[in-house]
Amino acid sequence: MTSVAEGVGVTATELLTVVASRELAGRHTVFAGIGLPTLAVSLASMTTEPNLEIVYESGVCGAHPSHLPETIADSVLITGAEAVLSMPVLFGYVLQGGHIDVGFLGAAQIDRWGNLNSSVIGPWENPKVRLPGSGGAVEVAANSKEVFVVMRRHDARTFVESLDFCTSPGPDRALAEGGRVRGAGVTKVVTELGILTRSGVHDELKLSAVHEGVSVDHVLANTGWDLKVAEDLRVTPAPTAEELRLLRTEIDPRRVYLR
Amino acid sequence: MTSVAEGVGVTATELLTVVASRELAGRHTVFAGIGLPTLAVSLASMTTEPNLEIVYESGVCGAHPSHLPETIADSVLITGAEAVLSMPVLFGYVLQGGHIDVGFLGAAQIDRWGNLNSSVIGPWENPKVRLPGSGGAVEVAANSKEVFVVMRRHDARTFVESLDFCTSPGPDRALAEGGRVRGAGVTKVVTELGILTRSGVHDELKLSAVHEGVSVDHVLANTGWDLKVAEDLRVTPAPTAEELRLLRTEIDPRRVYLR
Amino acid sequence: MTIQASATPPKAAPTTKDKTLSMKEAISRYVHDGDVVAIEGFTHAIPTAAGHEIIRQRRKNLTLVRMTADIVADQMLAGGCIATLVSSFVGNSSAGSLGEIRRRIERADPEPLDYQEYSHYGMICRYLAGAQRLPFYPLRSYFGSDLPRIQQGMRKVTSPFPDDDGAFEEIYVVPPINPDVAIVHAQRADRSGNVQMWGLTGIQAEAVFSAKRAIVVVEEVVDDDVIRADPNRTVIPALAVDAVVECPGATHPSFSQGYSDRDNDFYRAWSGISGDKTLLSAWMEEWIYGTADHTEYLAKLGSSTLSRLGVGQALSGRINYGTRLEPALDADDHVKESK
Amino acid sequence: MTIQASATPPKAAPTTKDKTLSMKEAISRYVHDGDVVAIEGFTHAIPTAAGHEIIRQRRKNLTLVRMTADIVADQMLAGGCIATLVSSFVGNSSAGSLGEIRRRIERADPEPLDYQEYSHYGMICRYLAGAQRLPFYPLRSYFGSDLPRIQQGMRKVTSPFPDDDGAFEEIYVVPPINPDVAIVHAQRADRSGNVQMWGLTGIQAEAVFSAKRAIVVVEEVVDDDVIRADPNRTVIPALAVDAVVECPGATHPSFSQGYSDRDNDFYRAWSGISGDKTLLSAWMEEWIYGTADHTEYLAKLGSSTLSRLGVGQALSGRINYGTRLEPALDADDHVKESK
Repeated sequence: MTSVAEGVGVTATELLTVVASRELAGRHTVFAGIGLPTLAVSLASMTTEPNLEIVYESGVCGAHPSHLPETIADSVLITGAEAVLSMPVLFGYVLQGGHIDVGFLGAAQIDRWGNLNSSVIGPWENPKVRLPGSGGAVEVAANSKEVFVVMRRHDARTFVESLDFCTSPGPDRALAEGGRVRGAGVTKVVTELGILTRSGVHDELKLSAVHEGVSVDHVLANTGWDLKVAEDLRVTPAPTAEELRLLRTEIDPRRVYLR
Repeated sequence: MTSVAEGVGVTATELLTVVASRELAGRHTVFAGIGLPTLAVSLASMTTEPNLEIVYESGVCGAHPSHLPETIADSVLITGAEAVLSMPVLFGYVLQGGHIDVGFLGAAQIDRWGNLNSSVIGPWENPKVRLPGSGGAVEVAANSKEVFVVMRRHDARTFVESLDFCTSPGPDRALAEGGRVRGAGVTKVVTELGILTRSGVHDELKLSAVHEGVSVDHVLANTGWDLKVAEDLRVTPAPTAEELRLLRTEIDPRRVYLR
Repeated sequence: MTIQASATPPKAAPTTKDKTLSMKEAISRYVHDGDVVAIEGFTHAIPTAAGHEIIRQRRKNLTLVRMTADIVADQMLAGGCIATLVSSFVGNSSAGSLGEIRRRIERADPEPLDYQEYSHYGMICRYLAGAQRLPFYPLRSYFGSDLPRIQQGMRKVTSPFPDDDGAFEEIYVVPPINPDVAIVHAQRADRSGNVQMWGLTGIQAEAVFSAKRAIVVVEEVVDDDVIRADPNRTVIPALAVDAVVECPGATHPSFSQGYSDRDNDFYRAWSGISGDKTLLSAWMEEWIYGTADHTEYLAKLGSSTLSRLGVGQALSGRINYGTRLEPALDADDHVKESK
Repeated sequence: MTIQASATPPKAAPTTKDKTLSMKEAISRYVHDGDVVAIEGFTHAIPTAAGHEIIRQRRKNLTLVRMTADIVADQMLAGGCIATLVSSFVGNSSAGSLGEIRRRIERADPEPLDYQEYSHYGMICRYLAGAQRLPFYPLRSYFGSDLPRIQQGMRKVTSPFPDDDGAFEEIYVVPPINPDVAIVHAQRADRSGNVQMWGLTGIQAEAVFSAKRAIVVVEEVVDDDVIRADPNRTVIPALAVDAVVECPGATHPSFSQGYSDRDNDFYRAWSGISGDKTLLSAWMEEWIYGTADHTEYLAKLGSSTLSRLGVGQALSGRINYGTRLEPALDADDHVKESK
């Protein structure tokens, strides 16, 4: 693979997608929503991990859609799929049953331990903003072997010292309450500025890579806690020409999600 | 309906079937096995209760078999059925969910409270005879609105003062252990000698009818406990000509189960 | 010769119960003020038309139970029907926001909403407990979450069985949901209520089994033979169903696999409509109060929209359920063939 | 124009995993001495051939988990494979008795059997707990029964939620089953292990999900297209399956809906065979040790028996999964058609 001129014409979404796809090497079963995670899984299945399988929260396994799906429940995901599962089977047998290697999540707020808030901004009882809530995020966080988080916006209001509300806890909070822990919790956070990583229980998120042209100071200034920086901090390798070609011409040529 | 000459040519199975079918008037959903209970349901649906629906322990609802089924899982019960349910749905949602009016059970031993033994003769740890065990009988007993028991053999070894082992308890034993009670337990026992009935919690089985030609003393001598006799004890009305015609010519003309 | 090879079939109980009702009748008969109403369908097969009829009949003080509280929930709130919302996701799918729900929760405008927040699997387990008439259902969620702090329906139980280390694990449990009525949508049913559904089947069967009464809205009421040709396709058996309502297109703007596609334009437009109280009020007047029933609603939607949402054909294969090959019948067949 | 109307499909991950194995390979690789082995199939679709291969490979000290311990269990006991039996029904269906199981339990002949007695729903709940990786599963059985007295796997838990009277209900719970390997049978699967099953589906999906490894025996391995034409027919998705074994007729003497019927003559004969140790031993020698694999077993059974068990055709209908009608593609189609 040849490298393209760094960053030239590469959008934030393309970069995030490429970075996320590389992190999927070695994983097999991914629980993800539509949009960037789907693009990342598609790209990974063409590059680093041909055996990758995506399971949608709607219950679809082994989708072979005729059109780019617009939601996790798009009718084109069902026609031609390998299996459609009921909710009790999907959440109970597949996810809680321990079959998911990587769960993709988004959130309005994240803290240094990878705890996530998708419920409210402000106090729960009297919120400034009512967000969608957990959906399956609590379950994805509790039961996936590891969790990848994609956060487009990286600033001190999203990367916070203290969550307004903890919807989906990482393993450290679960342990503190006496719970059993099954997975590592959030291990990767991919943002517009760089990559944060965390090895698992008792570890906190560290800055492990910054994207081309982004300074460490800029990341630290936009993180609401005293973010640690990995000793082997890298600059995110730029997308290769082949990665961009696949994304732009094979996966999402009409830029539905790359917009 | 005209009455046939009492007992002439009427087999024990025919009599038991007819008696059981009459008791189904007013009930809608029956959980039953193959054999006499199926015949009774078929007969009832042609006489006293056209809306009767039978649910088989194998998961079949609304069977329309092309041939007389030999087991509760016979392939002819599935082809043409209205629904086939998985075991968790059948036992969890339908039976424990409270949708069964009458459950049919058999047993090796029964006591005065309608408690049933289908596990062992002798001590459980070192049985003289190992019987099949509960199957779904514990659940049928606990969750049906009422239970009908058909016992071909009526003697002091089957109608016992004290069970060798209580596999499927009635509500009184359940209450004594602090359990919640949902149904009446055994309300009818149809035997080769007569009919025993019980109104529900805290009531014991009473002899409510003897078949033509059977004396009360004979029943009492063949019951292992001090059986009470109903004040309005009847002689079981003989099968009508129409009931026998339906059984013999429409339901089981080859006498597969009527044998 | 085997026994079954020569026996004549017993007659099965006739399917005499006709449970078909119009939407108006079904809502009028089975949904009452103050009821707990579960309306399910996870993005797919949402019985929106039933929600509209509840609004038209001006039901009040309902508790709406719905995993994904989306457009139909926002509409029912706007119609003043809902006092309590039990849900695990409040959002207009991936297409934007729900104006009425947000105003109710964020500003108690026009009145407060009792909002009961769960997670998806928490809701699923509540339905599972409800369907099985259990006092609780265990799940591996909530340790470390703030949800149990604001939600009385998440409590801990200690397992009575030791694990490999001899310890007795604690686990969260949720209580059952037993709605007064559940409303779901499916592709087809017979008149007695054997329901066949394909595509995403979600939590619909559990919602129906958990409820005291159940209304199933279908694209088509079909002949008994259609159902009986494929009994494994029956997701909900008749014994759990109280009313069958034939209402083609009842899911708009959501979709019905193999019948109509999702109206993404409508989803995208809803944020704008519901975000503005005047627009929302006008929309409700025009599309719900201003239509007598779903037939009028669809007519108003118009043929160009409906044809845009039409779908093509991708047929399943056929499977063989098999028949018993009976010597006696074979002999008869030979006789027939030789005639 | 809607977004999806003009987008090109993303490529899905290719289905490259071929999990097909011969029965010999599958048993050799996935069933080990001392394992907990679940073999399910409730009268229908019992993978008897897998039990026979376990006997041929002389596995020892297994714990057999099987709701209805019937002929295949009796045979595996006679083969000396089983030390512990976990079951809710020990009987030869409605056709008689199981000689070997009864000798083992009643007379410890030739050796004692550790027999763990449950009820059907108790077993179902143990699989449900296993599939969901729960420490226990609640059920409304066992109050007043003697079973909890002889069975450590039935214990009580108090609900943390008050009932309508403010009381906290006690309820029995059972522990999970998590077999080392589950073996089930189905009509068909693709090479990667998407399993389609019809007729009685029993507890097979839960058995597979509860297990650490899973072998699915099928009548036919089919092309991917067959499976993908009807995704709702997939009862077990590939992610839960380790091995797919194509073995037509593997269920004899039980049946496989639409493929072969039940051999009732064999069921009736089994009481006599298994009731007599000499007859049983001769039968095992002739039919199991004396056959190299299931192909030889079926050949020995003979064509007249196999044709007696053949079934006729009762085809399901076809349903429409639908396709998206896309203007852009329509335009292309017109171009193609006009060429």
